[in-house]
Amino acid sequence: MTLALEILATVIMLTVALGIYRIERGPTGTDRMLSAMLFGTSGVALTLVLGELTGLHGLRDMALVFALLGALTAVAFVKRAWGADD
Amino acid sequence: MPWQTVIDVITYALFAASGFFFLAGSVGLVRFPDVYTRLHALTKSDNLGLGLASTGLALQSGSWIVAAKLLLIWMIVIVAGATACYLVANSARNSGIEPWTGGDR
Amino acid sequence: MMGIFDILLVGTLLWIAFGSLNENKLFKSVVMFIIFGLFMAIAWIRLGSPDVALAEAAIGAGATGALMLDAVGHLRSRATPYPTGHESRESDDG
Amino acid sequence: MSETPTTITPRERLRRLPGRAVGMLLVWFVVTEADIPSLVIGVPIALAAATLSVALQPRSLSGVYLPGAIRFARFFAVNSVLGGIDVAFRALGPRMRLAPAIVHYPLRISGSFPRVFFANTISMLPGTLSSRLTDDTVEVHVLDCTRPVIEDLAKVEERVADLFGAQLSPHEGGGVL
Repeated sequence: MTLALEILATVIMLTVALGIYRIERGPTGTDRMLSAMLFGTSGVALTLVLGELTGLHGLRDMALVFALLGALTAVAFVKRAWGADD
Repeated sequence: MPWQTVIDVITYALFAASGFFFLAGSVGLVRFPDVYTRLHALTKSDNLGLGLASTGLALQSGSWIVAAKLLLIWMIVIVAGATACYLVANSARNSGIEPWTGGDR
Repeated sequence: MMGIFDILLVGTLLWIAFGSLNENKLFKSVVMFIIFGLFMAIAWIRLGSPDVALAEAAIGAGATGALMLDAVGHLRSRATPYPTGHESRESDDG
Repeated sequence: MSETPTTITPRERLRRLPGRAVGMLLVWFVVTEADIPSLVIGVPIALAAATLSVALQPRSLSGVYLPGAIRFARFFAVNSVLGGIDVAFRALGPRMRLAPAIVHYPLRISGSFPRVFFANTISMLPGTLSSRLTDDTVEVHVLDCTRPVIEDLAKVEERVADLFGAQLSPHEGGGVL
């Protein structure tokens, strides 16, 4: 089971590295923000998997923080910084 | 077949599917042509990937309360994701970003 | 297997760090900074300190990220009416 | 169920308090992973949160109809999996089969909360993404306009109405922009 968890963590990390391409390319600020939202979800999954792997069960609380932060950043972006990159 | 083996096999399948959907979400984010189609890839594929991974972890944990907590985390991600997705799509519409409609690709 | 994970994590972190510094596009730097916070939190987990990771995620990525997005928005709304930035000094003081 | 949302009376707020408090306490219990000593803090916090949430509630929410909720949960689980599979194969296929369009869908359910809930549900289901919610229509971005989108949306709307225990009139109108 440990190996399966490690492979899953590596795959998620790989997809994240793939997503950074979208921040580099743009073209608009919205596209860049989408990658940040993607990493919110991937961050939750990664934290849960690492928590199971290392036996640190407090990491489930951290996954909750990640989940809430994704929404917070999206709202801050839409309300405050919309169109800042045009 | 012992019970633990059955659970392990199901968990492997869930993890494999979860990795597949995370990969598909990122590939969609890179390949899709405009903001709206990328949002599709982001909300659906990634939330499903997270759901499958947390189901697998819940099976492995073997405790009801942990399974409930993982379900709660997933539900929070879904609600937050759907709301954020609507906000971004709505702002994009209001600021006049036109959806891509086929053609040059 | 975790060796590959760690190499990917460090590589990604360095890439994001350079991306957030070495860029004249302000908004891109801010997004890179937010993502840097998220990945630094993952790195803290790998280093075995979940408490620091929690603080990093909440403060580094969340609060500072939202403040910086706000700041970028303000900069833009300031910048639009005064394209050059020189003539605006009197009207700002008065 | 077709009355417009009205302001909520203090008595109604008070009536909702116990249920809300039990819900908050349940969330606390799950988040702390059944840590009994932490209830010393958890019970007052849950009560305070319930009071605050009832006091700040702007309008009357529609009540949830339990059998409908179970049907909705099943429908949502199956269809969100289908939605993920659908978008995954579109992204990974050698030729991306995309035919995006904006569709206007006239809403039949009433009440602000059910409508917002419906708009958010749309975003999680195969090939649809709500992009604007106005007084009586919702604007949906669809990935593939060759599919019978309006019929699918009507089905989803019936499920959401069932969740809130409402009946809908037969569907008419709407179309691709």
